Amino acid sequence: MAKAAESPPEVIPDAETARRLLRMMALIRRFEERTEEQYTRARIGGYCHLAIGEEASTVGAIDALEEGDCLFASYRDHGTALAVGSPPAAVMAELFGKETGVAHGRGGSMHLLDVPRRFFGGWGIVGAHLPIATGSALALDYRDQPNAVLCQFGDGAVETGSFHEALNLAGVWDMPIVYQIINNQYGMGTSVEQSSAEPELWKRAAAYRMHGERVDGNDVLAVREAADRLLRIAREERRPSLLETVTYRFRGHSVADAGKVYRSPEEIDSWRQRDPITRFGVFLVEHGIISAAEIEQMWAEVSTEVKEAIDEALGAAFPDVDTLYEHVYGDPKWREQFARMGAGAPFGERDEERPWQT
Amino acid sequence: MAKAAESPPEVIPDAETARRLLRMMALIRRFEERTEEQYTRARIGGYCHLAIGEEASTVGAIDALEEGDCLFASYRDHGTALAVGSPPAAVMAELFGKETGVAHGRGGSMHLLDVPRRFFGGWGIVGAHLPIATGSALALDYRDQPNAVLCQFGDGAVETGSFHEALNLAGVWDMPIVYQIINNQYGMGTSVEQSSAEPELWKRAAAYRMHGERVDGNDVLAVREAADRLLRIAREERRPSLLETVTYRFRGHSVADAGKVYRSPEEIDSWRQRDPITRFGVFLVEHGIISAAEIEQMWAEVSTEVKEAIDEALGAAFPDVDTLYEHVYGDPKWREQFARMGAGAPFGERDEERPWQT
Amino acid sequence: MADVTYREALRRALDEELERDPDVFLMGEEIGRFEGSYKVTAGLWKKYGAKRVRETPISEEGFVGAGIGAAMLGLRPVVEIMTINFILVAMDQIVNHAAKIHYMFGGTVKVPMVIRAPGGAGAQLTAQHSQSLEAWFAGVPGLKVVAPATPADAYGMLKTAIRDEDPVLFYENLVMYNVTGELPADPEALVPFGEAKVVREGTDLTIVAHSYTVQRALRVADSLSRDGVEVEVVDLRSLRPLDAETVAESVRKTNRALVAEEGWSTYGVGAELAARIHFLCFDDLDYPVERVGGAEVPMPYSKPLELAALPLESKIEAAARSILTQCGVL
Amino acid sequence: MADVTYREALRRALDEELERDPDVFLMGEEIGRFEGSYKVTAGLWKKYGAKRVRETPISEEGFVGAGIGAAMLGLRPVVEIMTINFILVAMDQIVNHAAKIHYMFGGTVKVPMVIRAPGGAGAQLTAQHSQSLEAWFAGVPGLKVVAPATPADAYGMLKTAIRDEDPVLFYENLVMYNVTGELPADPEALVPFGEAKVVREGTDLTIVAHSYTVQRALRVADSLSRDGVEVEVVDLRSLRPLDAETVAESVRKTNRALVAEEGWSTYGVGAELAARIHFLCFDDLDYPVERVGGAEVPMPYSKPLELAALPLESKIEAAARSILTQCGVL
Ligand SMILES: Cc1ncc(C[n+]2csc(CCOP(=O)(O)OP(=O)(O)O)c2C)c(N)n1
Ligand SMILES: Cc1ncc(C[n+]2csc(CCOP(=O)(O)OP(=O)(O)O)c2C)c(N)n1
Ligand SMILES: [Mg+2]
Ligand SMILES: [Mg+2]
Repeated sequence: MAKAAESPPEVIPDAETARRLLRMMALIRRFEERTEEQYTRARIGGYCHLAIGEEASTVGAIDALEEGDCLFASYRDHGTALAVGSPPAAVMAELFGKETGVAHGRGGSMHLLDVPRRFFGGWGIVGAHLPIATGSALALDYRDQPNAVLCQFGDGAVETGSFHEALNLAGVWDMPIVYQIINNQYGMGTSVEQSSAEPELWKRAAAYRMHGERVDGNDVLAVREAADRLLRIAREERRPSLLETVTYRFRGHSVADAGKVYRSPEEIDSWRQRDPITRFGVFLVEHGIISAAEIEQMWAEVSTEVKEAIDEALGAAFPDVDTLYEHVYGDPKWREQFARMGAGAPFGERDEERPWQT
Repeated sequence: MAKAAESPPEVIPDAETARRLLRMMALIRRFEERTEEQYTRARIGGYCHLAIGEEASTVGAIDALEEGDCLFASYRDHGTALAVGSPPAAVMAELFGKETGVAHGRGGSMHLLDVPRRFFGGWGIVGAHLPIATGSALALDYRDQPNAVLCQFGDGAVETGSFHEALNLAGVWDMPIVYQIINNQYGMGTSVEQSSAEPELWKRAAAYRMHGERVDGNDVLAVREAADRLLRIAREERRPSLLETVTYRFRGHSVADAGKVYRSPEEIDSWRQRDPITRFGVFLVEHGIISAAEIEQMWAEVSTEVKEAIDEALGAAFPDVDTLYEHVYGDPKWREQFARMGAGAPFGERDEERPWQT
Repeated sequence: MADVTYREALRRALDEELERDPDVFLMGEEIGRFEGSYKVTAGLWKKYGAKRVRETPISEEGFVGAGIGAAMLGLRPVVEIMTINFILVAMDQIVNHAAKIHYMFGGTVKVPMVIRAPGGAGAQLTAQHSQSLEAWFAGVPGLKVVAPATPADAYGMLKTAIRDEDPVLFYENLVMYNVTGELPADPEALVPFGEAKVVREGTDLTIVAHSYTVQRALRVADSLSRDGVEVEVVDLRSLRPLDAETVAESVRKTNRALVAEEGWSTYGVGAELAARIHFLCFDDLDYPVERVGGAEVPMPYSKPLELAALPLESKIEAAARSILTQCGVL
Repeated sequence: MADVTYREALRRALDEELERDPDVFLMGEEIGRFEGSYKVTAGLWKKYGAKRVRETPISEEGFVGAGIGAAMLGLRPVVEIMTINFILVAMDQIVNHAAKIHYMFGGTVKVPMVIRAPGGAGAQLTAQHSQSLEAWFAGVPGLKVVAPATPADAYGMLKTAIRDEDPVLFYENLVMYNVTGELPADPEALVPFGEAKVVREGTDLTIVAHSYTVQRALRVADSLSRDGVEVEVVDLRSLRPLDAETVAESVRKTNRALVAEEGWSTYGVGAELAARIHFLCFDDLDYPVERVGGAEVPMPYSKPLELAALPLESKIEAAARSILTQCGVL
């Protein structure tokens, strides 16, 4: 049922696919590196989780999405947004809290999204977006849309009650969804062995009579092949499945964590040897699909792209403070509904002259 | 791993054990029948869930408990209380809301308990007592007590997030606990097939690398043998396990439900053929362990016992209304702590002369 | 039009909205074959089938979350939580998600979802099944919370809730399901949010209440009028948005106020109302606002204890009399 | 004695209680090897080992429940919820179980458990990580809720909480962890529950606050005193039990009150306090009680928006000035 985590990709990709995948991984890598730097320059606030090292798991799966499919992810979502095609400038602008950001500066690093591209968010409560993603699959099913949902989350989310309830609902209701565990082997400083009674996470699928499998999450082709196959099953046979992609984060949990207390230098090093981007590059050169020069060229391009994104984001404006109360409610009638709330408490008094109210 | 649900008991019990088991099942059956009648006479209020038909699952497992072991159960707990040895009069008194009840009238039908006998409650939120029971196992472990916990719940609880989080914690922490699914095949009107993506519930154990097994829940000896074996593993090897006992409730979900809309007469009838008490009686007579006369005698005894329990409970006093605010807090200092809460809201004003405050 | 029960009013609103809009669907435990634990969805599963009336396992966190996801894609789920006591396992989905999504998404996604949940006490359901938690939700930006007290309002407000673009917690009350009343002749006569209603006019004291307590207040008013005291009863109907103006107008007239609720009033609905009445009617009040709520204990099972804990008419009336006596009206 | 941070005060209290009582143990995510997401448990795992400092998976519902079960058998778990935002997945265990067990069991079992959870906003953590939900717990019979505002109180009240026989929600604040102050010389000088404290004396206005907002209030008081106005600041310290008397005594002296809090004040802590102050000081107030709280929106990420949403000193001061101006003091 599961593949050995080390199996080499059998499929040799066409040059175009190869370029697309490699370039996106490179773009994410460079974007994350510069993001880290921007954070240290205090242009980014709050929590900031980098996905350096996990590019293959993100890109391989998202590349298998088709028009109309839906995507949900965790707060480690910068690469996710880039992978769906959100403009790097709009992603960086969100990290900077600018009005031109993908969430107009309301969401920040953990809550990126791109509704036109069907990316329904980076979410901050571990495990909680699984039921929501399951509900979006229910909506596709309700409307007989031939699409599927890809829901990505970390290994730590597997131990939450939400994981259990979501997968059981998807199983008993035959929902078109693929749950992808991006297993980077730690939830903050806690290893999978410490937190999971069954550390082979893909095996959890059996509890829901669901197909489960594990692939090498640092092998972009293996991830893509598996995601594509499982998404097809979801679209065509309306069956859910669980895909575990085993990978590693080179950085700490967030920029505030060095990531060294709970991981040995040897362990970190052994994974650096399996850097998904280097690996894929070497593979492509070996098979003569892309030249080393082309790859260098690619890195130069993405570096410029990220630099331009930063410049554009820096130039963008912050949201207008007067819009603070916009979008709390979406119903056009809400102001009317709240009109009689009157004085006596902050809410509903914004039109009055009370200086301590924004 | 699982036993066929129909396997006959190999073990032939000694006469004393046989009598004890049969008598307790008979006592529960009679107690529940009279409880139903008392409810229709409006002596019992609230929700009232009868376990008629499930006696073997309850009694078989609880009979395997040893001194110092802990027991947790759901709201379908009248038989549970009787099985741990709580006086029928104290159990009936609780159903009547009397001060002499096992919870001094504070708990009622769903919240029976007997702390001296280590029965830590019938609980009302489906699935929620699993984490709590797991915590009591943690306490046994913390204090190196050679005991174990038996946690009983219904099939419906398996789909709650609490089930997942509790079993994973027990698995990853090696807790001395046996989780018993009393699978009566319905959660209210919902069948296991409708609610569970993996209707063979015992298989859920594998998701936690835990031993799981299914036994015929209407075969008191099979239940007892399995519970005894798994409780030993918990006590001696400090490993948790999941035991599914397959049974059926002859009545509706609660006294307010006829139980017929979602179950066919044929289905109900086929299970009545496998009445756990009749079956065990026939088995004992066939093997010459107990005579038919003795069994009749037993029924007469338990009927009297229940009748006396009802009479005693009827005669008992209701709690004194002045004790309404007793036991909200257990710290001796609480009155002092709340003293300055003063007037302005109901709480803390009980000493004042404000007639609408009890 | 003949009187119908509160339960039937809800059922009709659901039926008519299911009929009207194919995007509306129901989700919850036992709402299909079983016709609802309290029979509010009786007949709907037979009429609309399993797709429109979806039965769920016991997974509140899961199916409330699923409702949110479905709403984000444009459906209009009406999720039933069997009783509000069980909503505690789904709090994160409602408070951290349903309430915040529209804002977090910078306005690019809406969550048009209704969560129906009955609360209340009085049937000896004990501590874990007798709560009134609506005040918590009423304090959450992004949520709307309504608590109709009559069949007509239940009917009109449930339709408003289903057609609203935001997540709405629709608070019901177990004891109220059998209460009867008239329904409007016009099925499109929806009841707006944010408008409290003076359900009984009076001059001497204003009793502010919501949900089932409104009916208790009306009985108290009747009893007091026999002593020549006229109590005005204001039914809040919606807790967020809250109509403070109607309440204030009433108190400016009566100069006295009592807030009654079934839940615990410390940090409860009564606290917010008392604070606002004092703020808005500072110069009008003859006497401080009194509050009557359920006794602040986990609800006990035993009938005499439960009766002592409930905010019955007798307690509300005693509080009203004490105010009126202090003010020399009685 | 040298000043220590709020974080260090908590760490010491935990250390000393672990040392004192073998039944005390800690449970939570990342509290061991990782030394706590906010480093409150630094060094304790190394010192006491995995049994006394138990690291958990991401299963709040599971391990809060496990804490309850352990407490029922006599242990004294101190459970850390990384931030109060995550407590929403464990609400049922706290509200339907921890709070009710002693009562439901007719007094035969106790739940001596502490739940530590930091709340607050200001570090751009956005909507799902910036909440103050303490008011909800303060309304639940069976729970005790405390919210110390200084290192000394954090130290003294955490010890009181651990030795208390009832479940206690110990509310902290992320922004406060680095605030410094003195600790009492006597490690046994515990701080009792239910006693608010006048942390600054004044004659013109009383500002009532809890947790981090107390420190904002003190800065506002300093600023106003430059204009010759003396503000009295009352630190509630504990929300349930609530010390209404100390608050009332202060307002009877100043005749004016402002309640400030970091959370949303509609249906919040401010509502209960405003209601009580009006009730207890009906004839003493020159002006209705004002409330300042966080803007009632899901907290936005962008810095300018977040600043606009926070109840900063500037807003509290503006509210204070407006009261004082209305009353002719300024
Ligand atoms: C319910 C909940 N509990 C705790 C947290 C705090 N927290 C944020 S990320 C994290 C670790 C999650 O690990 P994993 O799921 O493996 O994702 P990764 O960070 O490795 O990508 C924790 C515990 C949270 N956000 N939500
Ligand atoms: C969290 C929660 N949701 C819903 C309910 C309402 N409810 C009470 S019993 C029940 C069915 C439980 O079925 P099962 O676990 O199989 O136990 P059984 O009644 O069959 O013994 C439900 C849904 C509840 N008590 N708790
Ligand atoms: Mg991880
Ligand atoms: Mg069942």
